[in-house]
Amino acid sequence: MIKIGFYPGCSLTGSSREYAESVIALCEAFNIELKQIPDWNCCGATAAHNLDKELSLALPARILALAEQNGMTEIVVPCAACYNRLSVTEHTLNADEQLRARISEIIEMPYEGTVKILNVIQMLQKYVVNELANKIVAPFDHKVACYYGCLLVRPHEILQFDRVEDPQTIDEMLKLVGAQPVDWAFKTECCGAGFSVSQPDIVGKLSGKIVKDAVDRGAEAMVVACPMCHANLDMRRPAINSYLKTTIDIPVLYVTQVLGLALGISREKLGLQRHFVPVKF
Amino acid sequence: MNNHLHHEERGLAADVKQTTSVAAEKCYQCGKCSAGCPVASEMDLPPSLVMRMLQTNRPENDEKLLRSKTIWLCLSCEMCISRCPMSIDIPKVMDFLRRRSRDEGKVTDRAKDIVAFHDSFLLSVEKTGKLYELGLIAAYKMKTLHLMQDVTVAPEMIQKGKLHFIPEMVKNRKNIAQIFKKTIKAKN
Amino acid sequence: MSRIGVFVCHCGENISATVDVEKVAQAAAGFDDVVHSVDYKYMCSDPGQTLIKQAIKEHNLTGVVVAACSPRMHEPTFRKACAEAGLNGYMCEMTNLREHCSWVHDRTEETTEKAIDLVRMLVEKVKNNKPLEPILVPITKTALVIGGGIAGIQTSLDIANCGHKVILVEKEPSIGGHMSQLSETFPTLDCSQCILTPRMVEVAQHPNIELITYAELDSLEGYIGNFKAKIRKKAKSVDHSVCTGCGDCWGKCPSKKIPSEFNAGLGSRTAIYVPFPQAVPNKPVIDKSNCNYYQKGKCKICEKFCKPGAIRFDQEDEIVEAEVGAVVVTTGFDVVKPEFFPEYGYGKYKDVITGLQFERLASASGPTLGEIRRPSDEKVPEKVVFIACAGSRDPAKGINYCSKICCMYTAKHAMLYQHKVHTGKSFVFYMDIRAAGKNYDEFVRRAIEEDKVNYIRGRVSTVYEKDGKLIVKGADTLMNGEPIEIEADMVVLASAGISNPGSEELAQKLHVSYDRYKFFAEAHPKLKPVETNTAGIFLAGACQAPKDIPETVGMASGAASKVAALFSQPELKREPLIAVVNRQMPPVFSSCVGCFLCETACPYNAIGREEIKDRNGNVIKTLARVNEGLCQGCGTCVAFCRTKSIDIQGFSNEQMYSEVMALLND
Amino acid sequence: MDNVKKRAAELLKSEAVKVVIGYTMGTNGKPRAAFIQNAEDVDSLIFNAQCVQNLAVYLSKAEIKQLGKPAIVAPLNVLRAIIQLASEMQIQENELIVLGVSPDGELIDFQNFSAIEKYLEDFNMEVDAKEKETLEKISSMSLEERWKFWNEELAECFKCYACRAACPMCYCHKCAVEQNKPQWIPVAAHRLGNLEWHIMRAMHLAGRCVNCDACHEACPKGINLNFLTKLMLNDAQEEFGYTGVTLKEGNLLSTFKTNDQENFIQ
Amino acid sequence: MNEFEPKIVAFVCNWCTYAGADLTGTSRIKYATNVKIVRFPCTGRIDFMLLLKAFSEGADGIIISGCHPNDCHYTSGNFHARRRWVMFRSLLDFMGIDVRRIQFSWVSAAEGAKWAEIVNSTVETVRELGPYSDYQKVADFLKTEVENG
Repeated sequence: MIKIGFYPGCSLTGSSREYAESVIALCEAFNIELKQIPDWNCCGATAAHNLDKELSLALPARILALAEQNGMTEIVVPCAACYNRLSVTEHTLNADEQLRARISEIIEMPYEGTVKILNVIQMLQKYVVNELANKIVAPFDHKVACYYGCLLVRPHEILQFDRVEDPQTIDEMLKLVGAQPVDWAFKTECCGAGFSVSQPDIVGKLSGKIVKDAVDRGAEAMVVACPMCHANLDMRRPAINSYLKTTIDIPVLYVTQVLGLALGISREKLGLQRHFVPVKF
Repeated sequence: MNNHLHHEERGLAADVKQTTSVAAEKCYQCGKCSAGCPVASEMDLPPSLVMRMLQTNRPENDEKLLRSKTIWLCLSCEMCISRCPMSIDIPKVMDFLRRRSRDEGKVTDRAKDIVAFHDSFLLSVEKTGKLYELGLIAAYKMKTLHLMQDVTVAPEMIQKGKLHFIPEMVKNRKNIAQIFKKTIKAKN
Repeated sequence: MSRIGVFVCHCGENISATVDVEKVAQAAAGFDDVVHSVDYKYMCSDPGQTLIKQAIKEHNLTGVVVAACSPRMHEPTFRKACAEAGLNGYMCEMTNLREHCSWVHDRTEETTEKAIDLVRMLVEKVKNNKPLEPILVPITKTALVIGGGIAGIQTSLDIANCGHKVILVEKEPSIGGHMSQLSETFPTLDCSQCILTPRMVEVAQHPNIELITYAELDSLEGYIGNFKAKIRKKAKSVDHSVCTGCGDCWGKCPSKKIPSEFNAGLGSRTAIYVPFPQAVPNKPVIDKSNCNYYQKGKCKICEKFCKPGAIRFDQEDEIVEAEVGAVVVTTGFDVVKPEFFPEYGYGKYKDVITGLQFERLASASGPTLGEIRRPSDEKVPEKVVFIACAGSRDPAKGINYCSKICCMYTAKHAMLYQHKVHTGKSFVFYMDIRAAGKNYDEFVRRAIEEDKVNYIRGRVSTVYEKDGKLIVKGADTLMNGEPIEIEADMVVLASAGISNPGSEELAQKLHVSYDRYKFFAEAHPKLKPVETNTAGIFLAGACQAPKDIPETVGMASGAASKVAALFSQPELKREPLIAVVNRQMPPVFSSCVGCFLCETACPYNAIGREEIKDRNGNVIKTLARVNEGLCQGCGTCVAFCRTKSIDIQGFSNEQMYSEVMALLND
Repeated sequence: MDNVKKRAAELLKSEAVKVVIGYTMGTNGKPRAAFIQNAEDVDSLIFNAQCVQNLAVYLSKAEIKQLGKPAIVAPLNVLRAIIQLASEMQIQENELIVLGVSPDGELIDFQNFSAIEKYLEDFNMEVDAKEKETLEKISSMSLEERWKFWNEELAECFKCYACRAACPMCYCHKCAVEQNKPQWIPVAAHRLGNLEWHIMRAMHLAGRCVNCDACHEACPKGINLNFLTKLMLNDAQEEFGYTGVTLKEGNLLSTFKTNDQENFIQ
Repeated sequence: MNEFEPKIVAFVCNWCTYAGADLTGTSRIKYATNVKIVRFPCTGRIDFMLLLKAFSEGADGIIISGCHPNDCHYTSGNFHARRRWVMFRSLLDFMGIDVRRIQFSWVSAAEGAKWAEIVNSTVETVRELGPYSDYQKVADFLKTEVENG
């Protein structure tokens, strides 16, 4: 049994609970125990770093400090936004001792910067990929458009995940379960991110271009690893359709759901019924 | 002896440099940022123009920047810096300008929805330690009076089990409150 | 005991107007060891010089101080005059009463006092001068030219035409370099091959030029006038003395799909090949890495069809040695590789090509015979986007500099395209247009005004392919950064010029310096553009920095004239103002302890090691030793040597010490 | 220490070396250098915290060289000096056997000089905190106070050159102070001669000093002349990122970076 | 003239500053007479001991000048010199020797006006500092020795 620290983040307990459900289901299948960071809080997301620098560091620092307090050396952070905020905080505070001291003082606990932060892809690469082939019962024989968004790959200097133009990690992983990734142009274009509620029109436009390109290239499903991207591409489909002046019904799956389906995990356990755009696989 | 050789730096660009270490003068206006920015067409000032205006070091341009919609439209997607030949951290500049704009009460009306959303978001985090999505939407609606927005989405979310009626709470809420008190609230 | 003569010049009134020259001469007469002191209207005039010569003889002078103008002006004049009177020229010093005194001060007592001080300083210095003889170095009058592009061709021809031998080494099977790949050349649009190939042939036929193709420099030792080069001739697997160049072999070679270097990957070649039809020499080599026989042990079809029997599968690399007196490096440049532009899809999309590839498309000898057809489907592109500064001026990717030639060739490309595809539309994304040169800006204006090329000021963010089109996302910064999307059929990148792979290694072999981008460094950015900091090694062309053909050819002729000047003398005469390591009687031999920290301090690698051995050949002591051919006389080693074992002639410790002491002890 | 003695005895017995340079107890109760040529005598070798003399100084002394190939007992200071001497071509690997000793007297085997260099990476050659405080204390004095301080400090010097004799890096056969064409430094021990001698000594050791304090230990007047070399060491680290001795060719002052500081140059 | 006139020695390289000072002359730009130039091939040649000698022999100020970085006639002599000066200045300062009296500068062959400025400003600085009698006193015995034969 492998034990890893787990930071679900707010979305995964609410609007994106199917992401959490599929991550957990997948980990169970591979004998990985996810241990939630006790009493974790919100990372502050875009709102905090738009409005206050120290707040935007303090909220993630509290999470990391709690992980340290609980003896965790490695945590998995499925939400790309949280992964990004946590990684940037770790990097910033490790580079500036004075600032780290100041933030420690704000959150009223020590923070050493010892926790390794993994996104869900990195976690899968590290613990799952090698055993994947043996466990496939239903190859996911579909054309997929792997969508990385911004937060998994940028800023590259800090995250050091995949390459910044035309990343391939998710594509490669899905090939292992029988999917055929399409070569498309919008892998790392922004979907509108935090504007889901405040600027739905912009989300419709940005996400619309992304969805359209995926469909144009013959993709049958879009695959994501970020709840914000998922919300914009799935939940905001009406805005997308109204921008594109057509109806597009390509489903949007989390990478963990695709892998789960290939392993034969039930649709309910993977939370597929929670999507706005129905998943018919 | 040669103090007179050094220009004293003043103005917004100097503040940007001091706070973020981003030197606006490095920009040579190639426009690659504006070319790649997903929201450039919605902006009143595309990112390369923001850098140029900082370079001019003129108070009226500083003022325009702080009152622009651009700074609130920036999604922090980091496309600009990932392709900038001079590695200029424009997102960091945008962060700085947003904070300065708010501190000086210069947020443009055209961005009030965006700021209202951020405020509602942080209010939720401050009160509960986590994001309470239903509460966020309610608070946002009250702030913006966009009462009818998403009336169709919310019920479906509830039906799909995506919205909770009772917020999840951090146990050590005092700790969270302290964090807010020492950071964002200390300044406002 | 020294016998010093002092000669104070009025320089007309230039000095005497503010300095009381008579008083200076009188004061000098009172200095220790000064036996003769006079002033005169014009010391540099014939009668002035005669005055000095006579005094040397009459007073048996052992040293002369001429108090006149800057030594940078007349030191050689007076040293020569002294030598003519039988006094070693290096026993003459000048003190600068004009530029450093009379011209910069008013006529006051202080000015004259200062003049007296200046004379005293040099009197004290000259007492410590030693007679020196110029250093004579023999010269091997053969030049080694490395690289057979237009720079190497021009240099070789110019040197050879001066009557000196040249060895021209080229690493490819043919000379010609990048220029042979070009279609037409700016700003005149004349055909590149038409002007180049006659020169290539001239090189091959010149009696003074030994052309060694398919070869590289293995090592270089020695110093100016006296280098020893080892040249590695790569195995051609073909005996060129037997081969007639008939072409039967490459016509039959079954490996036909090898990307052609000459066509920048747009065409293919065989494993036994000549790079292009006008190649010099026009005889093939076998590319072992792609040959069926070398790789799989079976084939030998070329051997079967070769009537003269020239194929030699057992040929091996051969090292030849050559003695040369000068080296000219003309290794040229390269362009950035595909992985440089992930955002532009170069390497991923077939129709995103480099400028060099476009040259091949536009060239009558190219894979499309000069028709502009895009690589993916050979269709004539209706919309072409040219992206300038593709890699240049991009510090984020490690290239800070401007590649200099791209603005011009991009204008040329767009123009050629418009000439060949009349219905086509072309767009150039640019940052600045750098067209400084004779008829250059006019050329760019012609592209814009007459050929209707659309110039857009802004850098492209990304290029992606969709439905057979290349979507180019840019912005027009002259329109407030307005976003622009162009659906293009082909995209041409004005790829940055970079140093050739292997140039760092070559620079180290040659002991010349290179800059942070691995371009070779010139000895002085303004005054010594074709010299390196190693005497006897010169540079020409784009191995120093990206440059166009006229500039390359000018530089090549410049380097050739430097070599010719060097070879024009029977022996190399060098100023003896160089460093020397002191020598003493055994058992001490020298105060040098052999720590060799001077070795790293020397900018010229001029300090070597000398082993002192006893009768049985055992090493007793290892000392530093200055190579007279390499030392340039900066004296950095002198200030560095803890034991003062190394000293510099003409500015020795004793000379400088005395000068400083004299200045203050009044 | 037993292992060291054992190894020393083996080396002498097998004639792999002719002499072992180490420490022994002096008659005054203080450790002194020992030059052991017989295996039976190795028992007199000692090592303790008082063994501060830098034995590397003997490696370049003609009298010791005459004895034949040496082995040397080498605590940290000696190891550093060996590497610095090697980088200055003063000793070669095959001319010497190094018996490394850890601070608690255990034998450390070194296959070659590179191994010593590697071992030294773990020990920063730094001016320690207390000494740094002293440097800062002096630096914070006024110009006049500093002048007075050093004039008084150096007034004691009578130019016995014990500092030079004890320094492993002062191996020159003819020191610049003994040059008389020109006479750079006045011979007599007066204020100017002392001042110039100590300035020159510090400059000549800049980037070469191994911070062993042998010069100070050797000074009969107890002059704090080692603080001049410590200042140089500290500057080298702060200004140029100097990290300590290395086998690499070149030295702090015989190399440069194009972006070295020059804020003092107009 | 009762005012103190400082004695200043300038150690300059042949290729840049010496030529620059020549240009000051050909441009007829005036400067103070206090400075006398000693010509070296390169700043890399300037021995730090010569600076000490200058002070002990009565110089009140010293100017050191050569080619700008990257312009050295010998490629890198000035870089070596610069590093040496960093260490030397620090050592002198630490020992209470007044480094304000040593003016370092880069003056190119084209900077005739700059040379005049450097000279004038150095003369003014040293004039304000007064005679360097502190150092000269240390060397007093030299004179006495000479006087006593």
